[in-house]
Amino acid sequence: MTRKIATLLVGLMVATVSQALAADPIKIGAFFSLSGPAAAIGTPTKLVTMMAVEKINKEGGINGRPIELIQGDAESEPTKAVMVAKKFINVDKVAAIIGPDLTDLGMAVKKMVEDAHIPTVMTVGGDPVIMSGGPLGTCHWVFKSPQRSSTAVEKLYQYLQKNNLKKVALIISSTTFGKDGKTWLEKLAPKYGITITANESFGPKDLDMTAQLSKIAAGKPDAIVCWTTGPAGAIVSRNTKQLNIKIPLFQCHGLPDPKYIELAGAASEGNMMPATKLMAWDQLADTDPQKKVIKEFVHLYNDVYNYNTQFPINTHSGYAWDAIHIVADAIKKAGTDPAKLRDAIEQTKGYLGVSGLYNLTTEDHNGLGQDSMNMVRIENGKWKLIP
Amino acid sequence: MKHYLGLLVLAGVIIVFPLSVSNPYYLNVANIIGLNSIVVAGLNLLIGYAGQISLGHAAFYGLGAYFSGILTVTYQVNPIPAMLLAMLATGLIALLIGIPTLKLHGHYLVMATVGFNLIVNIIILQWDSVTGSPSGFPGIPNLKIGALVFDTDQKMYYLIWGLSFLIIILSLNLVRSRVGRGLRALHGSEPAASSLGVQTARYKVKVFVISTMFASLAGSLYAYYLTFISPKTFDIFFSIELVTMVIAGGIGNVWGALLGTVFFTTLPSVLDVFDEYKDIFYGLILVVILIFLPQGVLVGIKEYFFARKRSSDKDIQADDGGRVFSRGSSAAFCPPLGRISPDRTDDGVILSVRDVSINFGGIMALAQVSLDLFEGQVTALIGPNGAGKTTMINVVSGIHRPTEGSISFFGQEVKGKRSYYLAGLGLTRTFQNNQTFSNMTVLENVMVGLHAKTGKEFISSMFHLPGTGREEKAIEQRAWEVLRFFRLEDKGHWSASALSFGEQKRVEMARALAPNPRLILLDEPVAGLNMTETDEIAKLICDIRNQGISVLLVEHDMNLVMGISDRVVVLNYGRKIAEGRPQEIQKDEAVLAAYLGSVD
Amino acid sequence: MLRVEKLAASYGAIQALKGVSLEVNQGEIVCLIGANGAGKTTLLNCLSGVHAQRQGRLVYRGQDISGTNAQQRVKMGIVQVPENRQLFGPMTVEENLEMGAYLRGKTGRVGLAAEMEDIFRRFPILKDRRKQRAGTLSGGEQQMVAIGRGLMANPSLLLLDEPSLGLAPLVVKEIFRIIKGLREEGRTILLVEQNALGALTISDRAYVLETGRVSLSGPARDLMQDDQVRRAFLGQTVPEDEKPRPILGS
Amino acid sequence: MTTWDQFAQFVFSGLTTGSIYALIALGFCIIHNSTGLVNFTQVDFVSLGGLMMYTLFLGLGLPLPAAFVLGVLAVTAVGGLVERLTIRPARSREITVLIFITIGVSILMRGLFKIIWGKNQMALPSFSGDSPLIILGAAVLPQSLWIFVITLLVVGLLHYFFSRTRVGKAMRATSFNPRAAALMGVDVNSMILLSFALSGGLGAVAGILIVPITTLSYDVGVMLGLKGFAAAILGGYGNVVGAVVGGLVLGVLESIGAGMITSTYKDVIAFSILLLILFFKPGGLLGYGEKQKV
Repeated sequence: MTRKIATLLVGLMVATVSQALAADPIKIGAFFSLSGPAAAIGTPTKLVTMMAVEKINKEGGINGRPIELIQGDAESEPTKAVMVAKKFINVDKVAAIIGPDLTDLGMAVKKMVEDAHIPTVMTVGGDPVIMSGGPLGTCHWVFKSPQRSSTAVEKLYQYLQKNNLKKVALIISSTTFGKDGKTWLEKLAPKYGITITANESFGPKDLDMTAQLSKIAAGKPDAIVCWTTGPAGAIVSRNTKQLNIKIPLFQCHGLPDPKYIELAGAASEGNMMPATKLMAWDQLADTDPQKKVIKEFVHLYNDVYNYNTQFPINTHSGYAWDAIHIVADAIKKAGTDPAKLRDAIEQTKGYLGVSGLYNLTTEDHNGLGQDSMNMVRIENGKWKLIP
Repeated sequence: MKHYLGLLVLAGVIIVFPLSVSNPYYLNVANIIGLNSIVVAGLNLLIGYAGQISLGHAAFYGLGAYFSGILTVTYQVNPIPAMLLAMLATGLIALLIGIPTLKLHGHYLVMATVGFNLIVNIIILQWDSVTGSPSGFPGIPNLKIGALVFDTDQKMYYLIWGLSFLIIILSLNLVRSRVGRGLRALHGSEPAASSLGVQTARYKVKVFVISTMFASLAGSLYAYYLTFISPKTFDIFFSIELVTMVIAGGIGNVWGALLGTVFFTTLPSVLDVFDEYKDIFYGLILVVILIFLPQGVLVGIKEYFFARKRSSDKDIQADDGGRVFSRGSSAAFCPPLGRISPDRTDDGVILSVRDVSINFGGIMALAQVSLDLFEGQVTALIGPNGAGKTTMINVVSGIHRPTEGSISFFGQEVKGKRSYYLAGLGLTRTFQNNQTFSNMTVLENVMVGLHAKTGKEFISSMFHLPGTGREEKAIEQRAWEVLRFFRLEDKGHWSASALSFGEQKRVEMARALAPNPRLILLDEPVAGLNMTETDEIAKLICDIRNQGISVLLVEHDMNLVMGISDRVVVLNYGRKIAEGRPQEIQKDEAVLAAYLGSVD
Repeated sequence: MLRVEKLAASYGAIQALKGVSLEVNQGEIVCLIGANGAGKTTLLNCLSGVHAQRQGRLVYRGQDISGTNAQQRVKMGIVQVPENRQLFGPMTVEENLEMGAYLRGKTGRVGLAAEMEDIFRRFPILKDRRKQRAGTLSGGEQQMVAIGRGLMANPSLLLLDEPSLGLAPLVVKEIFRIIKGLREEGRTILLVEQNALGALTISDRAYVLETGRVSLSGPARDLMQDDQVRRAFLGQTVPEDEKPRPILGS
Repeated sequence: MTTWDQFAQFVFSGLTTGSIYALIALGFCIIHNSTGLVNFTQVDFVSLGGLMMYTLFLGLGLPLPAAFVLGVLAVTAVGGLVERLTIRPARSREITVLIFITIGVSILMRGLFKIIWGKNQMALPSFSGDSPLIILGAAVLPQSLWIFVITLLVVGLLHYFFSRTRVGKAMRATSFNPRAAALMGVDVNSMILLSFALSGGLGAVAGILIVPITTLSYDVGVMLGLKGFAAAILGGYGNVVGAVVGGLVLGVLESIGAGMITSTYKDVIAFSILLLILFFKPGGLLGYGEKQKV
């Protein structure tokens, strides 16, 4: 509570300072799932957004103009997401939108922002939001800051290929995130000489996956790949240990999170997964140009804003930061005219973000390559980079 | 009249709103409200009028959306036929689900619909080859009628609210029709409704199907409006929200449901100002409304502003008991019979019960009882408590099926036939415990009585097809006639629940008499009435008989029984112990022993 | 012992009691007779505190008890054996009897052994049935359980509602014998009956209730002779001289 | 792993979750028997049990048994409060309205939990380690054994309470015939209060037991509660034995469905079977169901 008031006060102070600095703020709408099932993802994302905006404003804003952040709650629900986005566009008349945080919410608002010509940077995991053609419609105005699922899949498959793990069993959560991962896992397997021997699924709220895992174990694959977010991944890990399955377990890029180790406990030992550099940033070589950016981010997050007491830094933490900065940089270059702003975002080159080095193009509205990820392994309850 | 005014106001608001508020965001909110209002209108018919709760309507909403989406995108069907096909398919699924489900009661029904909702949700989520890309079903085109493309919030606004308005009219038409009265009657008292010819089981299924088709329509519109659908929208939490709108708005009230929809659709956005505390306020508001305004916000507001006088001013006149010998009720003896000659014997038998037995959990409630009722006579069935009188009435009126024996009505075997069927043949009844439909006016109560005599069903009623008005007028006219006969005409527009107990008894008789039955069963028509009221009922029964309608009377008031019956049948322990003229019965030793007990 | 003054109560829309006054003295059996719907059960429920009275006063052992609740009345010793037995069907005979002693705070066979034995001495048949579900007993046995359950509360004033209802004549006689026995033990009984003659035989005094009013009262023996009682049940005699309508078969 | 071992694995997994469903179903039953309601706050009693355990055990560092008992007692009190503050003052006795009051309270409670305990996932350690035991070829967690033992214990205690104690018998008597119970001097209102408190306690036990396996969040009870409701219906709503049987059957059904048929549609299988049972046996497996309470 006190922390909350403190943040509020800081916010107020910043607001007054920036007001004194210059009138006419730039409005940016940001909406995430603050309630509903995805609240645990949406809330920290919102906090990071606020942090990034305060930093920019404190440093003088964009070309002397402060950013005014308009917040909204997408309630983890597509209809509500559409309503909030409509409000941003028509009532608040924002220059750009950050969010939402879930793939299906992103898909629900995609057509609207495309029609309304509002540059939008989403923080969703799934790729369809930045794909075009057929039912997916156009993708001119929508960008996303987290890695594509395919990037994570390729990073993982490269590792499997290198270590000669060819027979892979999949256990996938029946959520949109899981299904998206599954699509790419199946599509990219041949490219890396991998065969998928089992295809199991589970609900995001299920308590027990031993049934699926014993079936998988019976097929004796070389590796088990689990694709999910949230606590279900930890249950898979625990069930694997319970059944004494020695086959290595790989999780997806949605799980690198201190919470995962907390929830899975000792069972997480040895689990591997693709992650952003944020997860083991202190182990990065000092020559890595990202290290400095991450260090600053972590300092603000942990020491200045103390967000880590409730939401310790995880692999997603930087996405909203990067989204804001990409937009801010583009406004700095091109102003708030929607078409110009969009073009500027699309031309973002070499932005060094928390989540990686962004190089956007007309074809790639994400801009992160495989070099933005690392494989990490849990050793002694710590995230370790796999060289 | 009230409804026309309401519709006029609604139409005005619908038209004026987009003119005064042109911002697409508010139109968008209004559109979501409109879509919900269509689902809620159907749900309100189901909950408020048929008395059935479904926590699975989000699934039907979803079926509409997905059927339309898949038909349009995958199979290139035009939106309008796709929408109609979706409604049809949803209705068909609802029919298949509804027939077994609506046999369930209470919580079982709730669970069955929850289960259905979960199943539909999982199938939509998992069957991705059909239901679209993993993260939902994108790329649904806007609705198009000829050259008119509904691609803006404003155009959709007029379409959605036009349809919502239409559906509200359809709901009001239905509610105020023969069918609607049947439904409300069935909600008020299922056995009573059935005894007046309402096919209760069939009606429940029909309303269920209609409500799901409304939901399907709204779902289709949703799909064409958002052009993207995903499973999360159609989960059981949305089902719960929809039912909340009905209940907190006002169960069984079309306007209340609309108000509930507006309120609970906008509430979450309004509560956004409370940030993290939003859910707490939402829950609190819901709880407070339901605790203090259990009949819903609309009725609650009305009662607040037009504080009604409570019946507490009815005073009780306590007089001394003491050794005052009461006069007893002075039931007038029936005047000579009218056009039907009472001399007829065998050929005058209209109902013949032969050797009927029935047992409940091992107890013989009726054992080999035979009984004849004659045309134009009042036959009384008497006996001490637990003798089986009410059981006999229930057997004759089709509520219980006898274990053995036969029953014929005008020569037709009717054993095991349902009450509504018997009502069609001209056999109606009243009930021991008042079963007036307290949710309806006196006039409407009597109009339900004419259900079996009339025939306009759901479609005619909803669309007010030609002939419906005429039938309705005829029903009303006849109902007024009957009310005049029962001297209730000045209270025709009163709520039945506002009447005194005695008047309610008369309403029940009027209701059963309205279709001009050939036989009427009266189960304790004067129980709980005072002497004046009893006299009145006695006269009425005589009048009924004088019109040629036969009466089977179960009653404890012996003055009445002995005064107006042509014949008395006495039951004791489920057996017939005597039968004859009143004078004979009063002297019958077996009867005396049964009633007064034995001295030794 | 108990004085009811101008008691009025309603039941939904029906005014069931319209100012009833009566008295029950220590050690008496007072019987309340009347046809169905006369308000007898409502009266007993008012006495037991499970039905709200609207007017009037209840004086028990010289104390106004109108404002007390059901529990307090049971504690004072006013115990009702309700109409139709109202047993806890799925519970055993023994458990039903224990429920009678609920307010006495004792529990189990041990704590209530003496009382239980007393009931079984009165109703030996129940001893064999003690482990049986009450709902499976015959009507007479159920009535015995109901009375036994009432006695477990150690009542000083026992309110019996239609104990003979639905029982075979022989069983009815047995029940009346038991009631008489209870009076001989010094218990006071208010008996509501439809079986008027049977009830009058064992009662000291009686009240006739007609449509919520006391229409007649007096010593039971006198009332037994009174034509008024007969009338209350079977109605006014149809005059023979007034030529009745032609009736079937006559 | 042989097929037999797999099967044993499915059954043990099913029994573990099934026991939890059974405990939750029991809570639903007890309130239904005293009031005729479906109490949706049962769901939050489960969550609250886990959350209290988190605070008492990890936050305040109480010893495990003490935290367990205190946690259960706290939720028991909350259960009583829910009845006292929302059900009793309600102006309507209409079942539908009362049920939606519990839905409103449920939303409210979840909102409070979210503020107090945050939105993030939490973990509680198992009662006695995570090294599985091999039983009949199946790997069973010690926590599962705790679940079996405590569920058995709770069912045993409940049985004792309802069949041996004065108050327990009075509660049963009230559910069978409230009018007669009132005539015996039983305070029916207190019995209803007690049934809410008892259900609170049962929900809390379920929550505390399962959370080390599932992880904890402010809404962990929602899905569990829904399955518990299904289990109660499956067994025959209001039937205490049915609740236990229903819970175990539903748990095993899910697990075997997932393992031997398809994990994708395991809930569809479980709920379809539930619907079929309802259609052909509308009172549930052991149900006298509705009839009993008329």
